[in-house]
Amino acid sequence: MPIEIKLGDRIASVKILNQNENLIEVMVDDKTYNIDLMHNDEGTFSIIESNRSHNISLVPSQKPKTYTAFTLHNTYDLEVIDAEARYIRNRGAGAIAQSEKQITAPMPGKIVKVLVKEGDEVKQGQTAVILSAMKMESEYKVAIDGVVKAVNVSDGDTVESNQVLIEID
Amino acid sequence: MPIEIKLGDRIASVKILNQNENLIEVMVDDKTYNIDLMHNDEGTFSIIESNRSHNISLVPSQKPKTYTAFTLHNTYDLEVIDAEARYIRNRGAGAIAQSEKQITAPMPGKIVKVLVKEGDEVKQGQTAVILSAMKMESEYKVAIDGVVKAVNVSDGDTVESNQVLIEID
Amino acid sequence: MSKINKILVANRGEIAVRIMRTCREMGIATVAVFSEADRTSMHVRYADEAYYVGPAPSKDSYLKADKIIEVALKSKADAIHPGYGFLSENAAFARLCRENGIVFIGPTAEVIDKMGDKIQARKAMIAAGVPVVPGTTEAIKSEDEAIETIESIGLPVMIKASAGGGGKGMRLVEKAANIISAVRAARSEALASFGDDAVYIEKYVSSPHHIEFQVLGDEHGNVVHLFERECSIQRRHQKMVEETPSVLMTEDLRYQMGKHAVDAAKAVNYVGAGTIEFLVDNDLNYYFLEMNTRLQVEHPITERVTGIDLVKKQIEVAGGMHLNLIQSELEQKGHAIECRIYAEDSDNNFMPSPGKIHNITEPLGLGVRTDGYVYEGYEIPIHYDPMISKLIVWAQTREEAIQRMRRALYEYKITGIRSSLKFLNRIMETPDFVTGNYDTNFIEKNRKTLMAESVEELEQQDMVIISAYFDFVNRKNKIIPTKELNPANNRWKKYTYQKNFDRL
Amino acid sequence: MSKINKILVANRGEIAVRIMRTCREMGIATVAVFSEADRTSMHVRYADEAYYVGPAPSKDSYLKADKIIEVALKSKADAIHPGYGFLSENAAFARLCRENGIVFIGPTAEVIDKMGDKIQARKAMIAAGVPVVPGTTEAIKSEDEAIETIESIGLPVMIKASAGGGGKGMRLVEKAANIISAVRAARSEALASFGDDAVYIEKYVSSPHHIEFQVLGDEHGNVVHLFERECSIQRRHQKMVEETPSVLMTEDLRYQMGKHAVDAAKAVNYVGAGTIEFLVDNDLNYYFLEMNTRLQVEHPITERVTGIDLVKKQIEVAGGMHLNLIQSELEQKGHAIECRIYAEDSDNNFMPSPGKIHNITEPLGLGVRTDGYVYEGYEIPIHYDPMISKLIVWAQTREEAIQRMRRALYEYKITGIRSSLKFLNRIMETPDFVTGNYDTNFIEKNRKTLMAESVEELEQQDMVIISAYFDFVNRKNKIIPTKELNPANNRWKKYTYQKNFDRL
Repeated sequence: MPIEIKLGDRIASVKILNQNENLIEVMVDDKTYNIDLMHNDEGTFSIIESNRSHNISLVPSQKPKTYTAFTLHNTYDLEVIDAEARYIRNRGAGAIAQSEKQITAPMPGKIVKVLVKEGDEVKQGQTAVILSAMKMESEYKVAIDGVVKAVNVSDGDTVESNQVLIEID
Repeated sequence: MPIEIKLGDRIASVKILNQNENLIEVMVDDKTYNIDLMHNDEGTFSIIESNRSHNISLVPSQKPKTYTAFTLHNTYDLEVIDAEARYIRNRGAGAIAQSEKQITAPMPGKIVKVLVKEGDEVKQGQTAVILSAMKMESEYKVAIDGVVKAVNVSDGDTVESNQVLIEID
Repeated sequence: MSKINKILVANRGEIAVRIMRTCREMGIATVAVFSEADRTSMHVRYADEAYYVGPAPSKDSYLKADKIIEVALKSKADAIHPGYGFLSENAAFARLCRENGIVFIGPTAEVIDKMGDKIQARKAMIAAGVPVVPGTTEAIKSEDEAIETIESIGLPVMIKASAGGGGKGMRLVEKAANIISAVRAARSEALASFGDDAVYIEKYVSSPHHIEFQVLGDEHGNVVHLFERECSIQRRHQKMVEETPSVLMTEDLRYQMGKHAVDAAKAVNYVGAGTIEFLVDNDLNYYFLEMNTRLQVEHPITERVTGIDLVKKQIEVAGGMHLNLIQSELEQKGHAIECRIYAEDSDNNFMPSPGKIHNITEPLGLGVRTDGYVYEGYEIPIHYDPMISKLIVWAQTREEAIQRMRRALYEYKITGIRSSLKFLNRIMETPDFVTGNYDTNFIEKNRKTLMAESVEELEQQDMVIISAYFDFVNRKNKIIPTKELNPANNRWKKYTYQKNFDRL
Repeated sequence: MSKINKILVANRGEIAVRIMRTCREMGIATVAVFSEADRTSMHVRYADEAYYVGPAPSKDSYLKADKIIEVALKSKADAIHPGYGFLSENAAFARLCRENGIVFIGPTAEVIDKMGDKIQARKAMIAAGVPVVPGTTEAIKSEDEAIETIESIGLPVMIKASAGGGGKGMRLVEKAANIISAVRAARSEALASFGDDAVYIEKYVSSPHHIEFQVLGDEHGNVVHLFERECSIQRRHQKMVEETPSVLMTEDLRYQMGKHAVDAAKAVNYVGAGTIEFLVDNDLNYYFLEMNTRLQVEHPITERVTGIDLVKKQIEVAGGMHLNLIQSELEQKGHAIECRIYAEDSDNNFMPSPGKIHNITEPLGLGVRTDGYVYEGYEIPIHYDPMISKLIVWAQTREEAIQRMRRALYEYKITGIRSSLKFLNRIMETPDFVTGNYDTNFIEKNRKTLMAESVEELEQQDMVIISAYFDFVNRKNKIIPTKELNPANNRWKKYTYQKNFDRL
């Protein structure tokens, strides 16, 4: 069963060809690697490939099957696309613009001010909410023209990462 | 339900009197404490008692319900005696000398040499096995006069902590 | 002289822990205070005693002067160390300490007041003979006075609102022809913003260096300086990297600036640790900017080259002891650099990145010091400063120090949140930094290389993808995590190395 | 002169990582070798490349000279750094490197051979004018010669088997009347143990100080010393604590011993880093003991007071560079102490304590250096040395250094295994150590206080008991561990602080 993994814009197919415990022959797209892979359940990976030592740390995100990967110089967002995910993906192909209809918090923080209310007509670029985290305030703007369908937060609320704050219709 | 906890020679009875989340009124034997207790699942405890800050780290042992506790200056071996353990304890009261009939490895290591074999008559103080760990060899002696009932290891074996090496009858 | 046996540290984060370290070395008991967000913070666990002082927002906890005094009295603390930020430059708090018979580890309330007021501080410096940025000390009365003043100090100048702040009511004037229109524009903007049209004029120093001098004073009139710190690597006035010695400095300039720093401190009978900040232009003209009447974030680089524990000195002089330092015997040995690690995403407009620390590996070894407070599993609160740690290296030369910093940044791993580690490494590799040819415009000037996308080989990406694959498969099959490093999947058969792939 | 671009580190543990740190700073690529037990060791993960060399026992992996040479050739390493232990003082290996065109970072095979042979080394030192323990350089031929020799060097003396080792065939003679019987007894024991009854005689130095000098030499005939290290705190010849400067040292003595150390190194045309070990008695007589032709475990204290990276110097001189150090410009600044952290149970006869590291918190902050290699979840192998880390502190004075070491030991937490941390802290509190009044008998002399049972208040015990209670209850109710600090049990209702216990 090959599994697809999305890293940025790239979707790569991974397939195990052969394995003896930690010594693994694996194909990523059409490239084959012989690797020695050790890892622990906290997401620390040590891979030796052609005698090169790679260190990778994976942190699962709140969304299932997604990870943030930390390498020496980079941070990647990854998503595992298994059969189930593929099914959901295909079914939801028409709803790509969903993200434009929502304002979500990119980080945990505190709502300084909500500037719109349910039923308001809003224009693209209009500031809808101000969020504060670590002594820094950021303004969040509406991505499309429309009407405010729901305001899920109030001034002073503490919000989590990825929480939907405002919905536009 | 009070639970008894054995620390060295001491057996203390613990009972929760009152609790609001991390603020707890607890009785240890006949002393009552009002504490603020936070901990994580790796056994790190932070307790504030009468505004004194205590740090304790607990590591579960291989034997169930037993711990090693690390405080600033000390290391303690602890055992939780709940209803089940109490039952086993009471039932097994006659078999206290069990430990004298076995030679167990106090640490992981490698068997350098087994000096007795099944059926041998052995005398108290006689060396039965030599174990090596970290460049140091230690001799393990028989605690009672008797006959070797079982030899569970051979030269060169790697052994775990608490593994029974030799049994005497 | 008052013997200090117990100190309340009215702060949190790395600086609270750093202060408690020195207390512990001196055999002084420590009292922590904490807000609701900080119950499990390192400073609470490090201290001998800990007291809750209020809800998470600073104004309800760490800024509650009366509550903190109450804790100090109850815990019988002899003294309070305010750290930096929070109440450290709050004259009313210093006064409250004195009224309650508690030693405030810092200068007197009067000195804090005086140095906190820009106009007063400027006047005190002029009186002490310390160079200040040329300009008016009062608001200008007329447009003619503006022209006259500008003629005497020379262009370019900055016109600033007296009541100002945040860039409002400010105008840069580079040509004489624009003076009148700039004054008018500044005035009308000042009026609109602050309801007060008073403006004053200052010489504009373009692309200055931000160089500061550490001073120490005692109650007995002794003041020394502990040399400079070069703090020009800033992003939006937020310092990111500091070093000492400054590449810009000559023996002469250091002597002069150091003398002026000592004069400045002496002019106000300064007691404790303080910092005199200067602007230095490319012709090595320097001007007093302001005085910070507290410990600075970047004090460790001074500690490293001088060998002096600044917190220990603060505590000693606060207790009335003599400074016991002689200027001529002090020296800077080698080179020290500090990098500040912020919880922020440098790839995404430096967005703050609070969250939970998943894994942390601190750099160790020769010449490396880390002052931090976060630990694995710690959730960085959203209420406070994003600085989570400071990485300080020392080496015999600047070149070696940069190499060591790169090595330390390589070893420093923080996962679970985004941090400035990568950005700091880029700074260490930027030619302008390596040659020491930089000023406060460094980050703007080098934005392109600093913010460039990382190029990582396809192979490295593939290894990340393979890791995700195994983690996913593994999580499907297991429940209880452990920290043991496992082969990819325990169910697979066990062979020894030799029987399989030939490794050579 | 050969440019070194890639180094194979033929070692494991802290020293392998320590060497790779310097390589990284110098821009030199690193190659790790590992045994089956070390696949997930830090040195494998730290290196750029990693090669498997054999099963866990050292003789099958880290001591396999031919295998390691094979890896060096395959990976195109220019040089091999042997660290300490393993192949570091193996002349055959140094020769093998040379034959294969690989730079061995250390002295020549000839020098290793010469200094490794006690009799040869002793002769070389006598020729160079370096004081050695008075005695015979050859086996004595008769009992009369024994009496004659002992009369000339004075009592007490030690009679030692030429073929000896492990204390066999050794006799201490304190009275003239016992000479004959001691010689006979030593001879017969030597014959029984080694099949050779040859014995020689050496002056017995009672309760000596073990003081060593660091030397550095290059191919161009330059040799300097980097002052002394006091290494008298030993348990069964295992060093536990080292410091520099030595309290015993006077300016004169340091000058003399330093000069002799340099003479010793020059006598054998020494290239690289080496250590001359001396015995020093209470009257400050000193005698050459042996030379270690490699980096010492305790080298960091020298690095800290001199500011010199010894591994960097080793690599530079191995590549043929000039040393570029001038004796008169070298200085010891401040005071440094090293504590060795062993995985051993000091409460239980120092039994080795391998196992899995559960949690580790390293001390940080001003003046603290840690050189370790274990991490959380790491399983310490049973096959190698029990040393898991070295803690090095520096301060301006010895008193401050001891205070800092106590603070650092307070912060250092290693759980899962037993370690020597507590025992080291006891040493730091022992009056004989604090005053600096100690020799190699220190641990024996202070055994009672060092090994005393800890007295901890009942209240502290109760907190441990309460912790165990909650952990037990919690484990019964939960499955998935996290690192987040939780209230005692998540099921309990949530109130805010203020509504409950009054905290003040």
